[in-house]
Amino acid sequence: MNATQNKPTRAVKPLWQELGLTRGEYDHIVSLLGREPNETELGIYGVMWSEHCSYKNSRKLLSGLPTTGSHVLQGPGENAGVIALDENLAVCFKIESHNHPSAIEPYQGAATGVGGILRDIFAMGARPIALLDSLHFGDPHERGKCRERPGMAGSVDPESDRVATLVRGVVRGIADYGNCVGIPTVAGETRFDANYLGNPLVNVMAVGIVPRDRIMRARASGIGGRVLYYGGPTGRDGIHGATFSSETFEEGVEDKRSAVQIGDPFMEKKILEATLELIESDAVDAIQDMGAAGLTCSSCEMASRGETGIEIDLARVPLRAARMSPYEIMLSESQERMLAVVSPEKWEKAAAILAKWDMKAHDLGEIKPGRSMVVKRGDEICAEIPVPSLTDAAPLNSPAMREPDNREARLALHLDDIPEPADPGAVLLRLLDSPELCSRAWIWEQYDHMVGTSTALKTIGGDAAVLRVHGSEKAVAVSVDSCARAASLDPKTGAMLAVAESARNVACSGALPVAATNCCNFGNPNRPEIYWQLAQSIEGMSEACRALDTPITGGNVSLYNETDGEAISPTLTIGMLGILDASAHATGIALQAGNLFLIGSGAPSLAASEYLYQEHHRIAGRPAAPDFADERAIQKLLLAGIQGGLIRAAHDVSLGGIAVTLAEMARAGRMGIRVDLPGAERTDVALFGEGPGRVIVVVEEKDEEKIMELARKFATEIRKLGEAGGGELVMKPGIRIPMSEILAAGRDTFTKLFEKRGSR
Amino acid sequence: MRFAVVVFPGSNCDKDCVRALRDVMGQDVAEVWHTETSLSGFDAVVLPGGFSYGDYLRCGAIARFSKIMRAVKEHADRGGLVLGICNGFQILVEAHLLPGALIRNRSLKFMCRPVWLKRERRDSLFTARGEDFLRLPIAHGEGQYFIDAEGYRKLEDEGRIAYRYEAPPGIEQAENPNGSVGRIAGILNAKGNILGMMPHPERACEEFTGGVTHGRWIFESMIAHLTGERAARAGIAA
Amino acid sequence: MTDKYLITVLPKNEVSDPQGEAILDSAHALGYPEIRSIRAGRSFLIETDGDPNRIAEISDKLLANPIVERFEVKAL
Amino acid sequence: MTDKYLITVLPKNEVSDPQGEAILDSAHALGYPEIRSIRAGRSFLIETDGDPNRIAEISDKLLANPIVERFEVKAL
Ligand SMILES: Nc1ncnc2c1ncn2[C@@H]1O[C@H](COP(=O)(O)OP(=O)(O)O)[C@@H](O)[C@H]1O
Ligand SMILES: [Mg+2]
Repeated sequence: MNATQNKPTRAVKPLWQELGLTRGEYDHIVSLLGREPNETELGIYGVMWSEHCSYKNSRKLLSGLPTTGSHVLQGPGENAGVIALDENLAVCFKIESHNHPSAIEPYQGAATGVGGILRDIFAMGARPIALLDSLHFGDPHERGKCRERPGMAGSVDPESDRVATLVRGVVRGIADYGNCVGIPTVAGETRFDANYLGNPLVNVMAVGIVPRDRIMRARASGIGGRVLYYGGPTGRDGIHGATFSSETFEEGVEDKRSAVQIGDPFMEKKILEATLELIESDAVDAIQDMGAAGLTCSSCEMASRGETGIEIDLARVPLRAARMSPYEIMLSESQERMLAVVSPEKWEKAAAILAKWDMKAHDLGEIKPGRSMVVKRGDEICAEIPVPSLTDAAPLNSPAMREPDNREARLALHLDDIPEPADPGAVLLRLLDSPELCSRAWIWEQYDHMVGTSTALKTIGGDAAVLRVHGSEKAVAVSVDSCARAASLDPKTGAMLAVAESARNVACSGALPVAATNCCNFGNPNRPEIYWQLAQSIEGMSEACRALDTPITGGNVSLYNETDGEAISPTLTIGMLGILDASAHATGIALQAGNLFLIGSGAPSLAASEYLYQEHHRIAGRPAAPDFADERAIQKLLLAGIQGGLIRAAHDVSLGGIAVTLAEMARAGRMGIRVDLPGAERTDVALFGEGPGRVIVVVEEKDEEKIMELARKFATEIRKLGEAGGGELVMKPGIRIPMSEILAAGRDTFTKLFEKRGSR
Repeated sequence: MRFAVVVFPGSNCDKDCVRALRDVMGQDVAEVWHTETSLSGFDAVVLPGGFSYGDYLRCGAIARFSKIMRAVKEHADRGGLVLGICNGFQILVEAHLLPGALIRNRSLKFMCRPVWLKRERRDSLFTARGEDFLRLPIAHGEGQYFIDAEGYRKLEDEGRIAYRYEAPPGIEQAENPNGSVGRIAGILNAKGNILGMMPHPERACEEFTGGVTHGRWIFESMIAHLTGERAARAGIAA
Repeated sequence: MTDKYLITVLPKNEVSDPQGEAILDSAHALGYPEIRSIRAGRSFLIETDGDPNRIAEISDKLLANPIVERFEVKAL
Repeated sequence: MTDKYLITVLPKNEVSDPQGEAILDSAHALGYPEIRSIRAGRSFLIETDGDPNRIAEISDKLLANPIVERFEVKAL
């Protein structure tokens, strides 16, 4: 059928515009091809030149990141980064966002987010061992929008109900998918702020283990190699917003709308096992998952990296829906599909492995000499494009940037305006009970965090999760952090704080931080203020990763997170990887018998603090940047102290300050505390002040001298705060609370907020 | 002793069971793919946890038709030991090798956490070793054991309730994590050589993963029984 | 010829149905006090070229668990 | 007066249904090759004392997810 014949007379934008291309980009395509592209070709350019595939707006900024180091085996550019673990094994890890799909359909959006990042990991030949999730939602109490807190049961407030629906759907989506595939979700972060109401963030990180000599790369090699497709069939899921083919239009408006992507974790489990078997038995030369932009992106990137051409026949693609156009087949984002290159003599072997897992091997075409991507359907040629024009020639933008005007005003914070709390104990209990600081067990208990028998149970709910690695002495520690509150005031400092905190978290669990991955969640980069935020954040991340020697091995950029012109706060999520020399060193936050020490030279401040936000409804102040020399000293002290058996528990001082940190340790260890806090001009600063560079550790009396010596050796500060034990939490000045109240505080916050029983 | 760990498409605790039995318990273990038709040569068979066939339809509903299930039944008929953990328990129930059904948790949520169990039988082939209270992780969304009143009475009368959710005196625990009839966490078949349980002993064989090592007690009991049996057989032979 | 059937699977009366109960609670909370009870089950839409009797057979064998569920087949 | 309704919720036609596909595979493996397709959904049996129109309303609000599912109400 002729695609232009039945074109309806509707006021449509030109195709290129609907695809998100600019006039200039369209003209450039015409000049690259030497002719007008057809619909399918234009669709291919549209997705390949999208931010998601081309990083056209962020690539320049990201090019300044440190990406190499002694541990790095694979930096950015492949499906995921790879870090050496020991002589034989390596760790593969990456974080990715699924923000927009989760906003539309939280359950499927989050579930397919998990699926996508897992495929990136096992496409590298790595067996996934852990998932982490960084979640940002609107304020469940909707401060500002509705003054009254909605009633616990049967709230009718539509806005706050929206947050609850999102939280439930996202958590269940991650749980159902990760649990079914059998990958433990071991850590994460859950933040709430009004600015995420319309644009929740769902960032998922996956970690896997791969033998160093079997790292798989997604580059086509060997002319004549067959293009193998396996996994789920191709349907109309998630096809790029615009559909034009008159073929689909005839079927009525309903059918034209792109369908929500549906996750199939059972298929994922099968392609996971089959992929690892294919790689292990050396049956494939290259593998790439079909993620965003599906077949288009995977085939073209494979050919691009391998510097070859590729020819595929769409008639051989297994389809889920009838009458799909070439455009739809090429752009479908159906989940759980893989593309591989197999040399012809290994085809039978590969097909046999797939058959074991009840899957068919579909032969789509061939790796060709030259640099052309040819898409056919039977004998008809649907697209013929030079591969480099899709990848290397993709546009590179440098949008304008501008610092927001009102920034200085927000940075100002006059403590004289902030009354000191009359009852600090009540403040502490309120903070512990708040959505921001309450127990996250409601979430992580819905996740199977133990499957795989690698997770160190004592690190669950702590600063970083530790996983032992079967077949190695070593273990890995992982944490995800974003410091969005601080970043909303100062994106660069916020980024540095996120890197420093995630590294500190990993060190608290007994690991040396070695590398990081990141997810940049921002608004529309064409707005100068937003682009400035992005540039600042990346600069901060760069500086911090350089200073802490934790190169960035990969990541993901999610832009256009805005609703009605309201962008989210700049949110840079850092996923940090650490390595422990021995799994026995895994350290948790649960209080143990002994004395409590504060290490590090950081000074508390109310800037961007939780206390300021919760108690005084303000986000203000100039957040202090980390002192990286001191951060490294703290790391060294933690590592030496943990390896030497001196440190029995450690917890990074983060949101809510020392008071909340100590309460969390007490709560986890079900044991009281008696401490004298370092003097400060104000009790609220001493108790609830935040800032980098501080960690609480538990050391037995007999080891006190040794820990002091270590602090001197690494030249960081240490001071004894008090001791563990008893049935009360006593902090001087100002706090004395029975442990029963501490244990109850925040235990049921999420249940009350989010558990509207019986929702779908 | 020689253990078989059956692997279905979608099983995901198979490797954990292999590791616990081989590396911690020092047994001879083999993974057996669901299309196999024989389990001869194995002393005990473990049906591991996971999501066989995605748990689409109902947990265990599709797996029960696998070829290997006939062999599992034959193995049990011969008096061999069968341990079904979590999804393995669900498969045994769907296959009618154990009575009752496992339905959605009362809370409607998947639940992963260590819980306390009380051993109801000290003399079964699976429970002879160890203490009366065990702390084992659960990780399931559909672990609410259901059986009608008559069936329940029968289980009680015949002493076939192996474990109930119950904490030792003085320890706080939400009484019934999933709403099971009679707080049942694990049951035996009439002959006593099949145990189905929702909690995961393989996750509590090492302190690192389980905090405690109470899971070993179940495997130790099985091994002790099999060792005794083998010795008896050798005695007769001699 | 291809026929269509709708199979409805519901929990038996004596079997507890936490999901149905929970939905009932929220129906009440949402302002539908007139709802007396809700039972939550599953449904399957099947297209077959074969003997309609075999639909009941497969429902009994595979789609429903007769210990806790009952089913009904309806030709469409 | 108490009325009974059966609400059937199924994935929309254009939405993929991996569960149905997996059940179809096992139906074939079990010896039912004549089955062409299976779509898997949910069903609800509702007893109400009130206005029948409100059943469709509550189905839309509480029982089905309009983004991926469609539903049908039948009086029993
Ligand atoms: N969405 C989530 N999924 C899994 N674990 C989570 C999630 N959110 C928070 N957690 C866990 O809850 C604990 C507290 O989180 P958080 O307050 O962010 O810790 P910290 O401030 O130490 O980084 C951590 O152990 C974290 O891993
Ligand atoms: Mg922390």
